[in-house]
Amino acid sequence: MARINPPFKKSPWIFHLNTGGCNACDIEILDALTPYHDVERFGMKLVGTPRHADVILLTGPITRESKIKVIRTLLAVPRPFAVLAIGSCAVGGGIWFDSYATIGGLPNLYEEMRHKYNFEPPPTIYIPGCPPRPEAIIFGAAQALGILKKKVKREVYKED
Amino acid sequence: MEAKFSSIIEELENIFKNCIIGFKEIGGGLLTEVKAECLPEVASYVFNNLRMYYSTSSGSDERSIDGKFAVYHVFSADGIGFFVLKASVPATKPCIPSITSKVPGANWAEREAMDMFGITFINHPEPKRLVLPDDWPKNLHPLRKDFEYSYRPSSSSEPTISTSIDIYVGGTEYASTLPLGPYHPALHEPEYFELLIKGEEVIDVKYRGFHVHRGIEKIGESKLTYNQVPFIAERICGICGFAHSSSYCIAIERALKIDVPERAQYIRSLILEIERIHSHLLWVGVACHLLGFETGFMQSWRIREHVMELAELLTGSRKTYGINIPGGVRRDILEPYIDRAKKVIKLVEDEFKVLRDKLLVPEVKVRLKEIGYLPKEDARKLAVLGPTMRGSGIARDVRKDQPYCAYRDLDFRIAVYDEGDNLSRTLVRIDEILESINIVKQILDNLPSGPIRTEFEPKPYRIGVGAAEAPRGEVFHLLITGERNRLYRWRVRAPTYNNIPALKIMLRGVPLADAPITIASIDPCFSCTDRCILIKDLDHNYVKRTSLLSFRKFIKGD
Amino acid sequence: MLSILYVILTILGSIIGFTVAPLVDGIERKIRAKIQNRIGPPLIQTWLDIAKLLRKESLIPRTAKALFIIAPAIALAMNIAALPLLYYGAPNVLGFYGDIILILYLVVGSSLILSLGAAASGNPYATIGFSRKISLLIACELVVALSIATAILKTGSLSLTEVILRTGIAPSMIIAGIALLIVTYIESLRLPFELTEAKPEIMGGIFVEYSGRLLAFAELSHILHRFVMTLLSLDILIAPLLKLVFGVSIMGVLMSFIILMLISILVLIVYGAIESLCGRTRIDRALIFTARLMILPIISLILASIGV
Amino acid sequence: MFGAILAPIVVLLISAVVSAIMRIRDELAHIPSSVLSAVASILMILSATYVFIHGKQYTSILGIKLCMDGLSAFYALIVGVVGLGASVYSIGYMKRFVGEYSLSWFGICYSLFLLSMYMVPLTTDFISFLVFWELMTLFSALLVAYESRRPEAYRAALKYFAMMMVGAGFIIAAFAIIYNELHSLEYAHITLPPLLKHVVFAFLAVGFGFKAGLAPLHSWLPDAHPEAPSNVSALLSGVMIKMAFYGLMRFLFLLEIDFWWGITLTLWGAFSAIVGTYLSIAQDDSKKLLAYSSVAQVGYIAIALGTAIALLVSPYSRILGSIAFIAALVHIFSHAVSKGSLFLVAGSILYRTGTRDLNTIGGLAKYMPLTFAVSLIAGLSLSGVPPLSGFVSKWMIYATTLGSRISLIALAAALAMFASILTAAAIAKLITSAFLIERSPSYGKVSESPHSMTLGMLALSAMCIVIGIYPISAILPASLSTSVTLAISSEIMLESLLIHPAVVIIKSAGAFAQFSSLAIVLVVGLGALIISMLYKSGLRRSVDEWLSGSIVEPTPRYSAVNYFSVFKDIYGAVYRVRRALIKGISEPLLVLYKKLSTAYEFEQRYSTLVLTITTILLALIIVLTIIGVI
Repeated sequence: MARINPPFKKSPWIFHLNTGGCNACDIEILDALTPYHDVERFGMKLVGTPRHADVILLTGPITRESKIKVIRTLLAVPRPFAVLAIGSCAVGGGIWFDSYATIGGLPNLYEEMRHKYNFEPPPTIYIPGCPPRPEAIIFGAAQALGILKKKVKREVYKED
Repeated sequence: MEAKFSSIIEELENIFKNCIIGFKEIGGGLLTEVKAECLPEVASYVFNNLRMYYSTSSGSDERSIDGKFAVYHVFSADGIGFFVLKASVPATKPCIPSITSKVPGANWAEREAMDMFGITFINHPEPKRLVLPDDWPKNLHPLRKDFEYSYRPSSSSEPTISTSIDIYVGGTEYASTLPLGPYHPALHEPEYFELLIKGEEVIDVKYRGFHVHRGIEKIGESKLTYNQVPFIAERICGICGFAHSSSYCIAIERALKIDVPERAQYIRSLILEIERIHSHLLWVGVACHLLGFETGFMQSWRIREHVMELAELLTGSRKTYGINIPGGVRRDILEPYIDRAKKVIKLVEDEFKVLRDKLLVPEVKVRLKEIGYLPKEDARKLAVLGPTMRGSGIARDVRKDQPYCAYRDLDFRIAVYDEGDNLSRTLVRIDEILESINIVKQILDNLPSGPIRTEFEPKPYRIGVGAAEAPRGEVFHLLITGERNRLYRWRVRAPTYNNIPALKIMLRGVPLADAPITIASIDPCFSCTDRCILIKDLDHNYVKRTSLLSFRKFIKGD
Repeated sequence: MLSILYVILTILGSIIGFTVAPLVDGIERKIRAKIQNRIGPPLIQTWLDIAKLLRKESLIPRTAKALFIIAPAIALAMNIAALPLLYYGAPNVLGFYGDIILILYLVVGSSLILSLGAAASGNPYATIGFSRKISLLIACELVVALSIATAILKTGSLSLTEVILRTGIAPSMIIAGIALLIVTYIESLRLPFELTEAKPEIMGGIFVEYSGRLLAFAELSHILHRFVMTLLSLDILIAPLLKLVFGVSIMGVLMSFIILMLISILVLIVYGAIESLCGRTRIDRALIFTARLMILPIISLILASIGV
Repeated sequence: MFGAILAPIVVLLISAVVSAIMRIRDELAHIPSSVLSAVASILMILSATYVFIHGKQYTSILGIKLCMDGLSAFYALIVGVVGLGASVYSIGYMKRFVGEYSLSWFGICYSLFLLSMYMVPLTTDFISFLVFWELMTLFSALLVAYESRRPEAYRAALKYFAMMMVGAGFIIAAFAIIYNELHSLEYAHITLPPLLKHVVFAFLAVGFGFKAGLAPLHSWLPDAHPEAPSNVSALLSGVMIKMAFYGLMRFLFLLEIDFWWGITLTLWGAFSAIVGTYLSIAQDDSKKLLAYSSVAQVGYIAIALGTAIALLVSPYSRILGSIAFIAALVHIFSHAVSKGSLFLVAGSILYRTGTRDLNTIGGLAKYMPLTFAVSLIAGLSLSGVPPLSGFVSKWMIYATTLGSRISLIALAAALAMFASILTAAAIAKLITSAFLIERSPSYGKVSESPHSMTLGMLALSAMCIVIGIYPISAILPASLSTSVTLAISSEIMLESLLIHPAVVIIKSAGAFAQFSSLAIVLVVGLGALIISMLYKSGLRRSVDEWLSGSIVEPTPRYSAVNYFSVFKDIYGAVYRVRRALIKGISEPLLVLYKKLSTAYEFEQRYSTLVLTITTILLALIIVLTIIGVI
């Protein structure tokens, strides 16, 4: 999934996109910025508008109310960019994956955007956890940027 | 319980002889059933004459019990217990008089009941949709028992935003609107504020929230058992989740009259206080960030990291601890950890005191002082909670007023400031951090020994109320137990729910630059506010299967 | 011989200014990180950022006008044009009678164009940033104009080089230089005065709609603007002293070149450190501060007019 | 070659007559007058050129002796340039009034207004000067009151006229004093006793100050300029108010100039510059904003002229002084073209959207790209951004004022620099709110203004670029006229400048060549390079506006009234003082004025007639009173 050699390898600017999460992931993201984990080491910087962003950190299930706004935000990012889906909710909808008030996780959103907006999903890294620890987030980000060399081969699930 | 309420019962019986149907003791308070048409007068009397603090309201679909829709209005009789007013109307014509004109704080709660149950409130000043998306079909009410919670209706219209606070005052000529949110750096959650500005001054604000409405409340009402609910309650909010699971547990323990072992009570208090410390430190950091003071943000989060370490030490996880269940806690604190915890808390105290002195320099105070003013009377009318309330000079705290867990035995004071501006709310939080550190120390020193949980026998149709003082204010849970180990009705009210309407008072006349910090000064936690989890019916798990399949397809497709 | 050296130094200074200004920004970020108990980004991070932005696509909002696209490039060009007109420890061969005014107009013009370009995006946040930036610019410009008037009144020349070569150590010039240094700090929109971007309030203000290459130009122009303003105020404050100490021989010129460059980098670093200890102020308070600052150049003007 | 001078007069008279005849087809009446005025403007430029090449020319008409020397030629040039732009513009613009107001009446007034402006500098005696001066006032007042059914326009004209009468009174008084000593009506040098000399200066300064709209005497200007049709506003602001400086330049140098006159004028100019720009940034009406900006710009001219006087007193700073004089003239030229085109821009906006209120328009850049380009060029030129004409003139003003080493003048220069950035702010407000900010309801049907209007604007704004890039094109005529003007004041200067005009020209022009080439190469070259890089890369994509994810359009958008609000609060001493003055002084007067104006509001049909008769009566009364007193 994450075959990226992006121009922003050395200076990924991140935009934090909460699509309806419970704050736990969001706070762990902020935590990653602070002295203990300090992701600015890698040139990462939290920016205020998706126009400046290279990496979108997406947390929470996509709720019905915020769906259209999330779509607008994803369309507002200059290419190339990557998405990090953080937390179980963003990965697959979490415990609210089939609630009336959500549309599930990021894959469901991508599917809808593909159909309605002809949107080709950017490279996406999924970081599960409830919430994932800051270390996990940094690990995922590093993988997305290709800073970390992968030692495991990529395998794709096939339905026989 | 009824003994404590005896004078109130007597007074009400004298005045509202014809209105009151009956009194009933419930877990944590007293339920007074009144005739629907008398509701506003009784509520007004309770609120204005008896000076009870309004807590929340809740609708309920009781058609399967007695064929009626009911509304519960909860007031807090400080030091005694909760006072619940109940009125029910036949399902054929669900119309109940609104109490919003008498108790302004009830505005949102009534509108929510309107959305979720389809109950019409007569004479409501703003009968608009609050919780559900605007494209949601008009006649569909998710919390009714006949609503299939995984049903996703197609849009009835193009998505637009209807804003829920939109009373513009005068002087709006050539004023300009400025959207703040849903994805604004000042907010870490999707919420929409629409500021009306003139030059650099905010003259009014509109609000559209409930972007984080994931639909929570039905899980306990349908399929999750009593013991499973605390875990989802904890995911209402990632910051003050433990207060939610605790107050749920308290409510159910009160409803079913369970005696919780003392050690469990102490452990709960301990974790609640640790949660408060980390949440307030988080707030201090965010406030610094909003004031552009990055160093303050970094330093307070650096200190907070010790607290996270402490939480991990005591519960096994950094947040969403998962140790609460009705009847006690799941995980004991081992003796060797207590010494380490003492060391960490000492470190936090020392470092925080240094930070506090560096933070409260004149330049920061100037940015906070006399900004975002909330008068005491308005605070009571809108029933704001937590530091927002205490910053406006109202000395209330659930830990003192409706003691729960181990707070009856602990020695602490309530931080109150009278000015009602951003500075006083900041000072309240700073004082509370130190007070909580003090409480943590007391608990670590006097942790009683003994068992940590007790078994219980569930009984249906008992009502219980539980409240816990979360970092942002009183978290309130109302529940009605049901059959098959499940809840019949579960109502969750987070403090931010009551605090947001106060923003329209606080934001008026504030410079634009101070709008974010003023919004932040109530420490809004929208995920709590927007909660309403509706969890899937386990009998119909086909949705789950398709959903998983699509996920697999997605992975395969890549 | 000497004049060749002058030419070389001016060109060298301009090039150093262009390359070092973003590097100094990197040093500032590193220092800020140290104050916050962090490791911080690598020193060349700002260049890395700009390099990345140059390779990304630029999004043009539908509400934007052509000015939105042209403005950052023009602003950058104006700042670059100002670089070779500054004094780098040696008499500037490109200098002429009236170059101070040209420098000022280039620097102000670049800010003006950049904020007009931002307003051309049509975005309301950018408009507020624009309004704030122009307000601050006006307020600062009053102090700058009075300080420069002092310098010119003192020496009677409008050529930067001549101003520096003709003055010895005069109290009026020192006060004017200090006023310029302070106002440089404000005008370079550093933290208590970082009001035009103000992420938590107006989401990056004038930069809110810029992305990719356009953002790179805007950022670079912003960083160069800081450098030009700082060096200009140091030219007024320090350069006369350097000239007095080292003279205009080959060694002296080289020495003053090196010292001037080092001091300007040092000043920028100190600015960065101050920045990390401050929170953001409000636009009204910033303007009040600037209004109070006016006392300094007025004193200097009075001193200069009585010949001190 | 008197034909060169007379030709424009003849053409304009024909134009007036033709317009009067065209009353029979009123809807087309503006075309012959506009075309003929344009022809006359070209002839003016030609005659001015002729004079620059061949020197002073004399002629006479109806017994009035006329002379076109360097200074008059310079003014003829300005009248010609701005008149050409405005006349071409009129062809399209006047269609606005078809069927509403008489176009033939406009044609008559317009032609005669141009004629009177052309004539004022040509006169050689005080009486004919006064006659044409009053005619200029009269016709401009009639043009201001052109939309006579609108009470605002009518009142503005009345106010303008009343104030001009007071100003004329001062001028006449000064002339009377001069005549008393000189016993001749021809312009000639004169030595007056010191006290009387200062009195004459004060009378002239105040009298012409009214016309120029220098700060405390400006209050007619922001009313009259916006109310006039926009092509007339361009002439009013571009040319007419500068006629006051013609008067000062002509008559002050007849006397023995004094150092303190210069200082007074400079400080007055700085005051006017500050007040004008301050009030300008507070306006929400596009033409009012420009009108206040004119108050500021005449301040600049006063600064330059004052500096020239202060420097010319001393024989050591003659050269710098004459450069200051040139600066004043160049700024007159530069401001004429840039403000002229800005008023035409405002007219175009008015033509298409029907409003001058900046709060309600917006986003026009997409629909009116050429108008936007003109406004950008002229606006940046007015703010003095290199390489445009405003920079040239402002540079010269700073160079001479700061270089004078007189601390009061240096202070004025610093204030002028500040005013210059305030001007930039005002222009930025105009451009941003009219052209850049989106607004709903958006003017979807707005299109570019008609060709003739666009042509007129483009011609004028092209002059901004031409002067900016080839400053010599303005400096050469200015220095030629300076040499002549100063020669009138002092015999020594005449000789030296006539023999060595190159000294002045090369000294300033050479430096210009250096920096303008540098700036042009760097700015245009680098900018073009970078833009071309952008175009090639193709890394661009059109997207929706980012409103922090919100899906609703913010309506209303940031309106013009909100701009610089905090600045206006904190640096607002000017506003506060003004408010206090209005409360204390103006309001009682206003009550009187209102009573007067209601008294005049009887039959609208007779308004112009009443105006004319009142004018003549008032003028007569004032002249008689003053002469009788002296």
